[in-house]
Amino acid sequence: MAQAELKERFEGALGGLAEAVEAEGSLVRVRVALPNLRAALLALKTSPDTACDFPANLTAFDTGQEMTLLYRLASIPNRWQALVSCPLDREDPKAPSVADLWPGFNWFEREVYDMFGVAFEGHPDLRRILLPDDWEGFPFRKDYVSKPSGSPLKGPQPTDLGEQA
Amino acid sequence: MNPVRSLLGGLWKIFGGMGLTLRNFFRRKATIRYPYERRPVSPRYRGMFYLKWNEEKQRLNCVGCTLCAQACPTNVISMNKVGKGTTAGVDEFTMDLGRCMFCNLCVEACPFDAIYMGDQYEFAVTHKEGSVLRIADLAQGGPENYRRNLETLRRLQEEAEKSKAAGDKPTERRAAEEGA
Amino acid sequence: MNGDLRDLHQEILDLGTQGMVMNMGPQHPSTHGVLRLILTLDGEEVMACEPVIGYLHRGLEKMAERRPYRHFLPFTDRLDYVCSLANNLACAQAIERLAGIEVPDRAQWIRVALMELNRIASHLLFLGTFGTDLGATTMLLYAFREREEALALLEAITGARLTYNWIRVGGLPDDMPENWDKGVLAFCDLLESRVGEYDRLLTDNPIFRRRTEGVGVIPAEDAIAYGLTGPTLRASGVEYDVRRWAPYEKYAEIDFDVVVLRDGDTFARYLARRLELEQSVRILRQVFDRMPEGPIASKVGKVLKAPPGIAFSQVESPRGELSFTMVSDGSPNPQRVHIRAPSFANLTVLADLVVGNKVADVVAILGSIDIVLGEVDR
Amino acid sequence: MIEQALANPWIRQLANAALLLAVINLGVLVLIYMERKVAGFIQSRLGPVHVGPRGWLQSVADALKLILKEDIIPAPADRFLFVLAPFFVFVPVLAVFLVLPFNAGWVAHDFSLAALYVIAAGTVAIMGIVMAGWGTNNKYSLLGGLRSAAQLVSYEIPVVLAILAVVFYAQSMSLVDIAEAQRGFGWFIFHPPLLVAAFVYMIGQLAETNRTPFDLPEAESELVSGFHTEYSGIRFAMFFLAEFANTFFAAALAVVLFFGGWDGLPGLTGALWLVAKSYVLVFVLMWIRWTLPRVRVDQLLGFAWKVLVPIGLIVVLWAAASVVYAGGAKP
Repeated sequence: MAQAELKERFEGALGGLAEAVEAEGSLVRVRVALPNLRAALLALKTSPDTACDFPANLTAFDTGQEMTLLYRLASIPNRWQALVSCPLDREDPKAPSVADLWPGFNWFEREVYDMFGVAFEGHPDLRRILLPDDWEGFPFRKDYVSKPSGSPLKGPQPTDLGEQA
Repeated sequence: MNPVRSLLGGLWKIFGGMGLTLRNFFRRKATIRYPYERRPVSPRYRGMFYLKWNEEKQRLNCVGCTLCAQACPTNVISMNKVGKGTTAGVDEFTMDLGRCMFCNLCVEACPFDAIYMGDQYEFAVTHKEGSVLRIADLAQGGPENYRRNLETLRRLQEEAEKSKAAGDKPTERRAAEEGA
Repeated sequence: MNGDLRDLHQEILDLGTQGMVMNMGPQHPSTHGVLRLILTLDGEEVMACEPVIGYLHRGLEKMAERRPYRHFLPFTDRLDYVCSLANNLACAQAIERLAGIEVPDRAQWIRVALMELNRIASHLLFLGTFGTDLGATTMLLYAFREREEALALLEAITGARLTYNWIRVGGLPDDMPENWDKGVLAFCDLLESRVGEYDRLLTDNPIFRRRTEGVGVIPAEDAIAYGLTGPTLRASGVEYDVRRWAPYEKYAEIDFDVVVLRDGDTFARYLARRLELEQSVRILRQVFDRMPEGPIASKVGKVLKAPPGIAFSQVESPRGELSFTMVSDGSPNPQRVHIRAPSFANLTVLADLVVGNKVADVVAILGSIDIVLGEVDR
Repeated sequence: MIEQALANPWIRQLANAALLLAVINLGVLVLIYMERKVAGFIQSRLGPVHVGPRGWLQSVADALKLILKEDIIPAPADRFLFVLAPFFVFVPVLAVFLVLPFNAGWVAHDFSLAALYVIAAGTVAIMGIVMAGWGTNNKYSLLGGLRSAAQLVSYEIPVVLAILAVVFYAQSMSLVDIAEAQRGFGWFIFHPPLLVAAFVYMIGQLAETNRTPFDLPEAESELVSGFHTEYSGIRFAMFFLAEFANTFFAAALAVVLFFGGWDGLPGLTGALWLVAKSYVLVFVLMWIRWTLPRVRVDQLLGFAWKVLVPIGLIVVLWAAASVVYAGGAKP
């Protein structure tokens, strides 16, 4: 399918919900503002033009200035996928949960909460998933200061392990 | 389906499986009786490290360039460089195998053919300190070659000192002293 | 999926009836590592299940942020340690896409061979452990007998038996050893002669069939909504194989069938993996027919830097779609690496799937999802 | 002197019991070695090879190890039940051996209701298993104990029916009489109704001795070790001993009931024939164990009630009919 046509389909399905739509091969990069996030994802899932009903991935990244959510949705029969990015308010990261649309995103949202502290509103069970329940801070935020806990075992200890770069 | 037939069919399938296990009962066994028999390892096997000994030059190939240490993702390698230029070598080379992933990156990084991974794979130790290997453990051919390497390096250095004294280049001498 | 049953059990629990809470794991023979399932039981029947993960969390993604791109590759071995080459490949591919590095043809073909050989090793492990989960201990030994041969071949080319780390950014560190292709083809013949034994011992066994057929059924639409991938998804009738869907390396040029089954039950998930063995053999045979001569790695600068951007790779690991998402800010270290582990996504379905089944079925269903905790916890 | 002492029935019975205990324990050691070798050979392994030539001292080493190990009683366990349970499992197994005839006249105690006694005494072991499951205060054990109770109660019935068919043919409940009735290769297995009965009996005994495909009480992939999860040392050894002794008894009883007891070719003592035939049957049990997967608990009970019990009933009717109308048995 031609990229221009793919782009058109996505723009048509999203209406005015997206800030930017770019097609690149079979991948469509979509940027959405936070207020429209849930509506845009729902449109991508339900619109017959896009039919992106497969929850492929959800993650986030923090640059130090900006925190962004990254959703990847695929349409299996049509062989295209959408990479939806959505900038968050870094001071008070919040996003609407889509765990009810895709149960598969339930754990992914918990993971993003665990690592970045993004509060997914409407998530049925937002708890830490990988880290211990009493962990302090959200390690993947760039302002997180990791404290080397040191090994209780005796032996040579690399206190600066991982700080080489 | 007819219950009697399904029961008999099931029994027949079970007998098929039992025939298979009976055949394996008499087949040659796959066991290798490990401490007595060993499966040969491949020539590329990534086992215990060694520093290559150069019989001709009577020294270890390592010149202490730290490329392997830089290539190491987990900071396993540390070394002490002596000498400079053609006389460069190492008098200490430490590997903390407690952190080593045996990923082969140091071997690939080495431009001097100095560090290799051998076919030795039994290196369990009873103390954590035992997993830290010094140059005497790592030198190919054992501690003997480590001593000979030191002698060669000292000799090379003395020769360099002499030639330097003859040519008298103060900057180089300072560097050599620092290196020592 | 078990919706009515779940509601029923919830009603029972709401009445104030106490189920027996049983901790399955983190130390338990069949949780495949350190998974913990908090089961609420009514006799033998599961009323509720809550998986607890994270016991093996090592912060690999965080480690990646602190290291140059290439230094992260050996760490990826520790994700899905049953198929570490797929992790290597997914990581290298993400970096290649991020930095725009091309891979020579020969390296791509060898990568395909490595993938399939490792897939066979992984599926054989699955067949064995799944048999053990259901009490057929002998299957484990038979599968391992053949897996040993696959591992020997992998050792011959990579020098390691578990954590291979044999895929580099831009290619491979070394070419195939001499006669390796012959060894692989001989192994293909051996495996083909042995899969019939697995069928006789397990696939055709009526007890095995009754333990697995109709147990833990995932309908296709649920499988999609839960984001399942790999054989777990394909057993539910959805044709989604990254090798075909978004071909990488040389998979576009290879002729193979994507194994799709309709039932979506535990047996279908078992059978999908069992049938994929034969497809992998088919792919391996083609690889060596078409292996071109040429370099095995392209030149990559000593300090690898990528232009700012986001790139992700998609690899069909034996467990499903493995995807590394990398965000670069132009520095030598990645700014963020996220690993979409197929086991993690596949495990989300477990809690809802086991409700209403017996304790023994929990083991069967969990086994059929084929998780590796190293990958779930990362 | 010894003869005098043995004239006293109490002392004689005690001596018999001691002899049996020794024979059983030795036999179990052999069985454990055999199990491990058979498992190994079937699984393309060698099995034990280190202790003694070809590893045949391995089970002795294991027994010593278990005896020397610390006997751990978990803190929350019900001490009384926990400590008592292994005896409740072990003693009935010993008790049933009392009526097993090894040869003509080689029986510790023969009486006319031996077949009934075997069934009754064997069932007591369930008590021990349930005690272990409950007393350990461990949820895996509890589930294992419950499964075990359900399983043993269900499979007792087809076994009883199969034995009943044999009793029709032999017209006696004494095991000695049953074996005598098969003298000169008139083995009951050659009678069609009893062939089916033998099948039912073997499947039932497979379940009663907790061996795969019916090893649900200790299903290691689900319940870790079932009712003996928390047992260690000598107490674990007793469970183990009981299990293997039970297996051997199941096979020996099958030989007495269906395979002519000590009947065999002349030249060897009858007892040797009996033991040899028993070992062949034990091998078959092991062979089945290492081939088949485990059934699920509802399937297990369903199989007992929906398949084995009906077949057992048919067999009983069939056997009765052939005894009455065709004179299929000795008068």
